[in-house]
Amino acid sequence: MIKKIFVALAIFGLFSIFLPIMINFDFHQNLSELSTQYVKGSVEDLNSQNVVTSVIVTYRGLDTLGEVTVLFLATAGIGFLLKKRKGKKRVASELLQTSSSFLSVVIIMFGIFIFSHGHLTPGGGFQGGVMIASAFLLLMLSDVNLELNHTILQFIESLSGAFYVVVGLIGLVLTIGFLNSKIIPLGEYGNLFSAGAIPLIYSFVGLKVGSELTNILDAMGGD
Amino acid sequence: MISTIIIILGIIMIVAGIIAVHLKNLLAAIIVSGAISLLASIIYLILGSPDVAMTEASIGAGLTTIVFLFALNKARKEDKND
Amino acid sequence: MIFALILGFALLLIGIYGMLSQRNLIKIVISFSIADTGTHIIIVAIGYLRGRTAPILDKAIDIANATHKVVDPIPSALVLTAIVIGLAVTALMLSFIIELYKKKKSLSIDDYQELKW
Amino acid sequence: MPLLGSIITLIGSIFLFLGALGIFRMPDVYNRMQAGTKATTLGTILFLLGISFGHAECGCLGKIVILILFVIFTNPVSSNALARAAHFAGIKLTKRSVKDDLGNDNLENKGGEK
Amino acid sequence: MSKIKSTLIGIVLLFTIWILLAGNSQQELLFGGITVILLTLLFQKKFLVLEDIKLNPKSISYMVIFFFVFLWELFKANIDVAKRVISPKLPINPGIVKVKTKLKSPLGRAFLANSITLTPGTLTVEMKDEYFYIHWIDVKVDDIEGATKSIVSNFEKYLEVIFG
Amino acid sequence: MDSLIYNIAAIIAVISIVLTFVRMILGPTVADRIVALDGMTIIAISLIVYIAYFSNRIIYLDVAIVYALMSFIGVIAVARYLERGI
Repeated sequence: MIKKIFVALAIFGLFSIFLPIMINFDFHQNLSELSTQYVKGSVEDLNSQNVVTSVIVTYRGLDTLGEVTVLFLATAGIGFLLKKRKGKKRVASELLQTSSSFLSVVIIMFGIFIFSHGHLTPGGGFQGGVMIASAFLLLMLSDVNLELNHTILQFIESLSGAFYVVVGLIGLVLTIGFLNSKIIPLGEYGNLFSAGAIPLIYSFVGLKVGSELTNILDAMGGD
Repeated sequence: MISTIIIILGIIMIVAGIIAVHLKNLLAAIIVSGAISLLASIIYLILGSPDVAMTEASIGAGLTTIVFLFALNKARKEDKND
Repeated sequence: MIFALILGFALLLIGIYGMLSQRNLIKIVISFSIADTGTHIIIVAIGYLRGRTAPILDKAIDIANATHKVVDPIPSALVLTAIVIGLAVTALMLSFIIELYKKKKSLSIDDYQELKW
Repeated sequence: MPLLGSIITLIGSIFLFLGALGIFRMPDVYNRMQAGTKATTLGTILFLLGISFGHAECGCLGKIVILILFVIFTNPVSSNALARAAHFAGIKLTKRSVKDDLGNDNLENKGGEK
Repeated sequence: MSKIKSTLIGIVLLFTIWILLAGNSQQELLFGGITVILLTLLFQKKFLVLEDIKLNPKSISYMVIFFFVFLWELFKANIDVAKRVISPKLPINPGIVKVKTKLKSPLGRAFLANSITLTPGTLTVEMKDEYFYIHWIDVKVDDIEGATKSIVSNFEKYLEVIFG
Repeated sequence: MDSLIYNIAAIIAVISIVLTFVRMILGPTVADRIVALDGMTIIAISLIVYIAYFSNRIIYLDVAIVYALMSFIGVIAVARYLERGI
């Protein structure tokens, strides 16, 4: 009983804090100065159509490196906690087995499309990585005896992580700053091979996120 | 027009949230919370951030649901073994 | 967009209520993910500007005048990474729950009171 | 041309509505799935085609075609997997059913554990 | 030999999807070509289901005919569903029946099951050897032969030519 | 004229989402709820395409494709969980 009163009090307190924020909130009419700089710089400086991508990859690139590291640590923790065991499962239906074998390759190709076009369309490394992981998930769901090759997965993961850092360091060597995307010629606005190193960096992020999430799913789902 | 869509979807999401918190069946609660994420991605799209909409549709609706299912499955298997 | 702001706050409150009142561990994690979604909607709704469109500058919008046509890109960039980290955190919480379940065969939070003070 | 597209879209949305009504009204899982799968598939196809007819100038038919093919291929697969799972999980058919050959042949005990 | 054929068909299909997705500028074609070829080499085992497609003039013309037959059946199915859903008494008489098929190749069976699901009043529930278990919303005949004739035969004669 | 008809179509789609949602919260078994979720996501794809054309940004179509894909995989996962396959 006391617990319920306490919960109700807490919810009411939070509500009375939020209410004035909600009522008195005035929406901006214009972009803030920083955002204006980002939008302008993305067109004039980086040749990237998608401003969100240029914020994530270039202007806040160090943050993204941190995020990827956090993801890696979480994966390591999950793999450390959960050990694999064998169990009996029901075989998937024949229709699912047949259709998933071709569909999974199409999904992987779509993931590659998403992370290589991160500077032109919505999406990027994180979403493309999730697509690749979900293709492997579909294979896991349709085939009960599937064994993923962990050596190749860890190889891809560590290699793409290392290349990500190396691309950043090249900018440092050329003395234009860590993770600067101008180490490669900028190209023509709106083409696939444009925006400097942004597609390259996002592809590495995509491969790394994809292999890490596949590891998480394998550790949690595998038997 | 757009605000009509956002109001109706918002009401659905709030009702779904209350129900997901109160459902006794864990699997049903997971499915309803997956529906919240799917509708949230339409809201993000209306608010003009397709990147976030794509991330929410792929992670919030797809992978989070599946991770919950795997956890439930492990608990179910523990039950049966001993 | 005031409606989206209200929706976000409502989902946040529902999530916090669920976390405080439910006794089942998996229910608490579900409430956590609902509160997560609510927070993300609030942050994106703050960045919205009336009558503007997504910050992707292709042929559909006038590039010379772009700063008057697009919404704020910074909240989108923040939320995008937050969602990915949210998945990793949820998976980590669930794997702890599985380990706890192996020890005591119970999902209720009342059975785990060794460290209660 | 825009008028034709909008009318096709309207027909598609009516089929979507009928599918939703079928999901709402039918008595058991399998009948709901019947209504849901067929009506939503044709409804989505017509809706997408109508919208792309009405806005022919943007030249984005490719993605619409991909989306339609995707819906045609995946929708029956998911409803097949779901129907099979529902039957194996022991969900009964409605009382108005006349026969159940799959239940009689008793495949459940051969496939997985008990 | 069959491996080469299925890989080639896979490359053509994937490349068509890429062009539909990304458009046909020169850089997209270059990058897409490299991606598609790498993917098909990596996942060659997954394409083995495609080897059953027969490539002769007769089967290609049957593919086109099958496509239109399928669309017509889909349309009829929707009219059927609409009639059942709208009428206040819900005129249904459901049950799960067993039918027999002659098709052997996995892809042909998958196409047959999908077509059955999308045509009037039927839904594939399980496929086991040569029998399909089908949920029928309005059971008219009771024995296997009658059900086979009224559900499967319409598509089977096309699919037999296309996939063998 | 035609934009009015498009808007009516979108409103009908939203009403269909509400109907499937009612089935989702009523549904006596879990399978009913997941059938309702399946229908809801397919209707939502149409709604996303409508929003894409309404706000004149065809690049939103990528979101619709991702949405279709992930909802398919989610439904398959729940089905395999129900038949004890994962």
